[in-house]
Amino acid sequence: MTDLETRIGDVTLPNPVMTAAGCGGTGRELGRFFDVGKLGALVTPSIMPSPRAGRPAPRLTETPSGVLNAAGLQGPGIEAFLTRDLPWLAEREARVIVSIAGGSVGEYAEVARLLADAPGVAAIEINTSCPNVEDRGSMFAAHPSAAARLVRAVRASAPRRVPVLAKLSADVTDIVGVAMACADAGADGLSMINTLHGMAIDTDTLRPRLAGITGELSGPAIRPVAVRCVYQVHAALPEVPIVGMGGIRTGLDALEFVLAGASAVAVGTATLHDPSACVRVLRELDGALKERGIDRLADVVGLAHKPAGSLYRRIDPNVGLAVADTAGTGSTEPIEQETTQ
Amino acid sequence: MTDLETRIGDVTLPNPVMTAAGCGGTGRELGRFFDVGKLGALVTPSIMPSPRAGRPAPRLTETPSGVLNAAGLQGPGIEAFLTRDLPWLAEREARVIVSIAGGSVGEYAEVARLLADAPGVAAIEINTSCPNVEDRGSMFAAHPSAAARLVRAVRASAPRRVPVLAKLSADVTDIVGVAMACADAGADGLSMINTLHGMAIDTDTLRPRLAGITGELSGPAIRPVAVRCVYQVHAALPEVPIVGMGGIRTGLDALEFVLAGASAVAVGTATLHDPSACVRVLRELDGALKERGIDRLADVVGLAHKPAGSLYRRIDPNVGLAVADTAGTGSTEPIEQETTQ
Amino acid sequence: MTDSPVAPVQVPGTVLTVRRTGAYHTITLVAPGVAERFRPGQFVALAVGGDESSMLTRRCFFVHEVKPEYGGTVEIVFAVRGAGTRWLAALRPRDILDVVGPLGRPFPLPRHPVRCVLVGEGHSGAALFPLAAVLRQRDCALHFVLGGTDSEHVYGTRAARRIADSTSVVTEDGSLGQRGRPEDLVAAVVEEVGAEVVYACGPTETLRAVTRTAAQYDLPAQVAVEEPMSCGTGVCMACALPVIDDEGVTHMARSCVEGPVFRGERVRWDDLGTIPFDAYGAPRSVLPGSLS
Amino acid sequence: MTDSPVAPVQVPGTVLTVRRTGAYHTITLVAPGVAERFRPGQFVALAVGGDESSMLTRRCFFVHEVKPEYGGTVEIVFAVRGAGTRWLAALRPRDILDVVGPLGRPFPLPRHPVRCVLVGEGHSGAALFPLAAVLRQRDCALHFVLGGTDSEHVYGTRAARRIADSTSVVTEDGSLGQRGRPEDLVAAVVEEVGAEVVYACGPTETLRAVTRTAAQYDLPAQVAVEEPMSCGTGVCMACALPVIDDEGVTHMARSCVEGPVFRGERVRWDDLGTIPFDAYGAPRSVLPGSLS
Ligand SMILES: Cc1cc2nc3c(=O)[nH]c(=O)nc-3n(C[C@H](O)[C@H](O)[C@H](O)COP(=O)(O)OP(=O)(O)OC[C@H]3O[C@@H](n4cnc5c(N)ncnc54)[C@H](O)[C@@H]3O)c2cc1C
Ligand SMILES: Cc1cc2nc3c(=O)[nH]c(=O)nc-3n(C[C@H](O)[C@H](O)[C@H](O)COP(=O)(O)OP(=O)(O)OC[C@H]3O[C@@H](n4cnc5c(N)ncnc54)[C@H](O)[C@@H]3O)c2cc1C
Ligand SMILES: Cc1cc2nc3c(=O)[nH]c(=O)nc-3n(C[C@H](O)[C@H](O)[C@H](O)COP(=O)(O)O)c2cc1C
Ligand SMILES: Cc1cc2nc3c(=O)[nH]c(=O)nc-3n(C[C@H](O)[C@H](O)[C@H](O)COP(=O)(O)O)c2cc1C
Ligand code: FES
Ligand code: FES
Repeated sequence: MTDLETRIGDVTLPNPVMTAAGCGGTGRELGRFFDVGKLGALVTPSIMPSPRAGRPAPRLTETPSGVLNAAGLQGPGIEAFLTRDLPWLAEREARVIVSIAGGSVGEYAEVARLLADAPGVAAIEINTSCPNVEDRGSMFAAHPSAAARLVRAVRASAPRRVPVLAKLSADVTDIVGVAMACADAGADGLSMINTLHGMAIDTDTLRPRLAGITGELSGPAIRPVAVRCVYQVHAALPEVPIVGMGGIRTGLDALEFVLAGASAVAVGTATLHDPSACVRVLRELDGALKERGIDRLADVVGLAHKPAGSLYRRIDPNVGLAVADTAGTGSTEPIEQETTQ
Repeated sequence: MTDLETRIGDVTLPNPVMTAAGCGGTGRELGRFFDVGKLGALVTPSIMPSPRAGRPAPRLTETPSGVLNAAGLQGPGIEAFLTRDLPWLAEREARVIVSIAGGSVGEYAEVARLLADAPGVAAIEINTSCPNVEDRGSMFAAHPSAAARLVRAVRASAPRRVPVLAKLSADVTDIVGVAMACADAGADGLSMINTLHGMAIDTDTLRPRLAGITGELSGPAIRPVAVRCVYQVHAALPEVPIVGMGGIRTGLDALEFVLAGASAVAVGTATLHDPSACVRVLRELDGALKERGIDRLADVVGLAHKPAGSLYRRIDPNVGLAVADTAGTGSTEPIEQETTQ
Repeated sequence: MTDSPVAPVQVPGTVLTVRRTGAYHTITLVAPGVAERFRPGQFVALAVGGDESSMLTRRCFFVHEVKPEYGGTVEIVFAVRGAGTRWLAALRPRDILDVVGPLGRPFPLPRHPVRCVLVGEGHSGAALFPLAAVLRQRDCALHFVLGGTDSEHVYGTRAARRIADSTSVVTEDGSLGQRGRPEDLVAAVVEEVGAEVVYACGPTETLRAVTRTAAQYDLPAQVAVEEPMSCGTGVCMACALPVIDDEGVTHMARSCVEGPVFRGERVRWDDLGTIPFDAYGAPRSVLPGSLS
Repeated sequence: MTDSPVAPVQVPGTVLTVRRTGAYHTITLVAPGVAERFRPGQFVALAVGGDESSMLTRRCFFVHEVKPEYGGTVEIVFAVRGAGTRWLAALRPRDILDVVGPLGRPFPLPRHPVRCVLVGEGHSGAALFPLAAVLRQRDCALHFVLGGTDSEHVYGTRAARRIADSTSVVTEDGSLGQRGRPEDLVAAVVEEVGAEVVYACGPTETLRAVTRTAAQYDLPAQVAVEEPMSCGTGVCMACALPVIDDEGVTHMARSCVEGPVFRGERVRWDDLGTIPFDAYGAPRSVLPGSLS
């Protein structure tokens, strides 16, 4: 038996596969296809203080190997969530990670406080990609200081035993900087990545495809960006657990994130395509580990950073090595210097 | 006849379709499939002061609807380019936009200076995504001030009649800020977007797929990000010509960029897949304009920003309008407020 | 979720036949488990493009017919519209594709025999036939109104004539039946047959008009909408439209789980493509004076 | 570009037949224009996955045979390896896919009749047959060495026996012919037949070993490499490998246009996957003392 257990802060999950926030519904929808108690965790759509009707239609459009959405966080608000959705999940013994959102630090803190006594909350995930109405609509995730302030407030409002994850956006110049700020501010883990900011225009109507004009890009299309972010942040903060996501469709995709440094993974857009995606990914990941003779998932978290064999193989004076190459590198950013990791 | 003419600074191009830098070879490779003189322009791979051997293999890997490359700007250097490649293109009466790169502001300026007297250079495109060795390898494009300094130096080294385009990276928190800095520094136009920084890990070898570890993502996968960037920058700087690129595969994709605000478009990764992509896109774009009763390409540049009909249709008190929605918006960034554009 | 009474299944579907019927394509799939769960008005959500497809959203289709053969077959009728339906139209027998279904809230059925008008436009007419079969079993009188742009785009006139008490056909160009739109005929048929309920399936404009006509005669209209969907299973929120609930409050209801069948008068047809200001959870107005 | 002597064409190819041959698949395509331009050692680059494919790079295959019928046919032999070749293997007659070819530098041919050893491993053996046909026309003596992991993975032993003066077969598990690797036999065959040139096609390790053997006998080795390619047309720089030019300078040569056929001793086999420090344009060392 492969040991799939994974830890996020003080919480141990039986396996690393989760739904991604906003892509697994309330649990009921997917519950028709599999037992949600079998998931590592069910991550809820981002819950806000009040009910929200979301954005007008059209809300979602397909792009190559991705989807672009502007659903606008339609949701019931924290009260209805606590009385209607959470008990249903608790009954099924699902581990629930509650994604929270708000328009100001105060709103996030309020939701976190209301979750304090709720039974069955395994962790809180802070969706830092919301615009801060107190800072001219600038996204919290865009600035290390704003993200840190948010994390600190939520951490203070949530009970100590509940781990707090900060979910980061890749739409920044330096995700490592934001990640460090969040970790310093007390985040017990990091989820990454959220969607990329995108847009599509309908060439028939000559208008934006989404009523929201711009929208949020997800799916396999963004996987390389997500893997890069997880790799970079794990290199900088090897001790901070990461929930990796962005375009995971198969067990091998999940393994890719684990090798990059993720302790757990979330499946988002793939669930729109295949309602059984989460359990399929879990099954395939388990199979892939077995096939590779890996007994414990935890052993390979971040493995792509440090395979001694390959590491030394790369240090070859003939290579005109990575290190040497960095100086004159072209359109690509400086490559990670493996030797220093 | 549809009027496809387009202007970039003082240069007029017969049509808006170009090769993207590094995806059209020296011209000879594609010249076996079509007459490169028929293109709006041929954009060269980024030319550096000295010859460059590039990165070790593997250099390129496929990702969903994209490719990830770390070829490392292999190229002959400016001298060989001037003596060997440029004359070949001049003979074919191709309009040539020379992409330039370097490790420092001085290197870029040097290449620009050497291009000053070369015949047949229609414009210079600055690849601002290179790491600046004088600033600890930070990419010029990452910071408005660094990008501006680079643009200013190249603008000063190039003859006034040669337009200078700044090619921007979308891997930044605020591309509009970088674009404004470049325009203020004298850029006659902006090319966007360059590749996104990404990575892929081989689940068989458990190692990064590319010798360069991280690489550069391009192709249809990134199109929504590219269209969003063009839309945002055109909204902020409507008078600055934009060469739009990122995942263009068909004439309708090209039209999408034009509607977003691009005066010209470049075809990159699609040429790897289809060597005739550029001329096919041109033909399809021409057909698409005709079909829509559009006589002049220039008339629809940026059209998605300002269709009076739709604009007014959106102003409906029942909508709980865009404007009202901005305040409480969720995982998505504040939406553009059309009424103010 | 006011959802399908039984849980859907997800199965690999095997193409049995692909045929052209007028402007449409008809595919019969062997999809064990769907047939016995299916109720009229429900739909299936198909994955398109194969394993390495760049198309990630499901394509949804009303079920035209189910049969118990081969463990259960499902038939859909569709128009080629974009890349997904183009791919479906090119399928050949023995090809395999992922099927999820049956999905959504079915047509509510009358307890007693009543006189029914069934209105369908274009390919959507196909969705009415499983309904008609069940209504027939319940001894309902059936009156079809089928329309489309032209004779090629009217589905099922022959089958309707076989099963129904009357069938009226209308095309926009007059190439088949009367010239006009289906809603133009509904009032006349309702009056003539003394209809007690109207069922409809088709584009929004048709459903809105049919709902209005039914309301004029104080009849319930049960309409199946075809709002753009992405997952079909209720997780993505793409398909929400403003619908009034039993307490009179407007909710943004997901048409894939709370629909596709709605009571026509509950749908805020004039507010589609908006978040009505009085909807539950609508953004607080920035101009309180003018909006509330 | 030391490129193909004639420009390639890009044409829609129509599948004529798909067959299994041992562990391999053989597809014959009608691809007008390729056949008459083709020279042995060249390859075709195929688009895979259809219109809405998520796979953007071309898949390259050596040409096994061309015929003038139907405006020109092209035959390839391939192993299923990943998603692209899986898609190819599932093609059926009349399917259409985009073909670019012929591409690359062909095998140089001897002016006079010489004694040739042709070494192939696995599917790559297929590339030797057009070469053999031309060499035969020039009255060369042909000696085949064909290898593979097992009997299923040796291509063309029967055809080789028909055309060649001798055919040696070798498998790693000994299930066909001798046990071992093709390079193990080359020295013996070279000696036995008094070979004057060696042609080879197969994985890198084989080509390196064959090159070494040929060098021991002072024979030229013409080898066709199968480096991972992405465009096949020379624009992407993915397929570069260190090759020594006429002046003795190492260049990163694109194997799709400057190859796939190289003189074996010009390829820096030990430095594949690196940029040799003395290559033209190699990065200036950060540790000048230790590296230069
Ligand atoms: C409940 C329901 C039942 C339907 N039944 C039928 C039917 O029986 N026969 C038939 O021909 N069509 C039916 N449709 C419409 C059908 O789903 C679309 O025509 C089809 O999805 C278009 O896919 P495409 O790839 O060809 O087009 P594209 O325009 O390329 O589709 C792109 C995306 O938009 C979505 N989309 C676009 N238009 C629609 C639409 N009208 N409805 C739903 N999704 C859309 C697609 O799912 C896909 O995600 C039904 C739709 C719904 C919601
Ligand atoms: C000049 C040349 C001739 C070839 N001739 C044959 C032949 O006759 N028969 C045969 O079976 N195979 C041949 N190959 C190998 C064949 O191209 C690969 O097996 C095929 O591209 C794999 O595609 P895939 O999608 O199945 O695998 P994947 O591994 O999914 O391919 C992913 C990507 O990697 C590239 N790639 C991976 N491995 C190779 C490789 N070895 N060579 C080239 N590209 C690769 C593919 O083009 C694609 O871009 C040849 C390769 C080259 C370069
Ligand atoms: C329809 C949809 C709704 C989403 N809603 C939320 C949300 O409520 N909160 C959040 O933090 N992320 C949300 N996301 C982002 C996902 O959780 C995830 O970070 C992103 O989609 C990348 O993963 P994927 O490519 O697997 O989808 C949403 C994504 C989609 C596609
Ligand atoms: C193989 C390859 C090489 C590239 N080389 C360069 C380059 O030399 N200079 C540059 O500015 N951009 C380079 N790019 C980026 C492209 O010019 C383009 O900005 C990007 O790929 C997005 O467009 P696309 O999706 O159409 O490819 C390269 C891209 C690829 C795929
Ligand atoms: S289509 Fe996804 S929720 Fe209805
Ligand atoms: S495969 Fe693209 S240059 Fe050779």
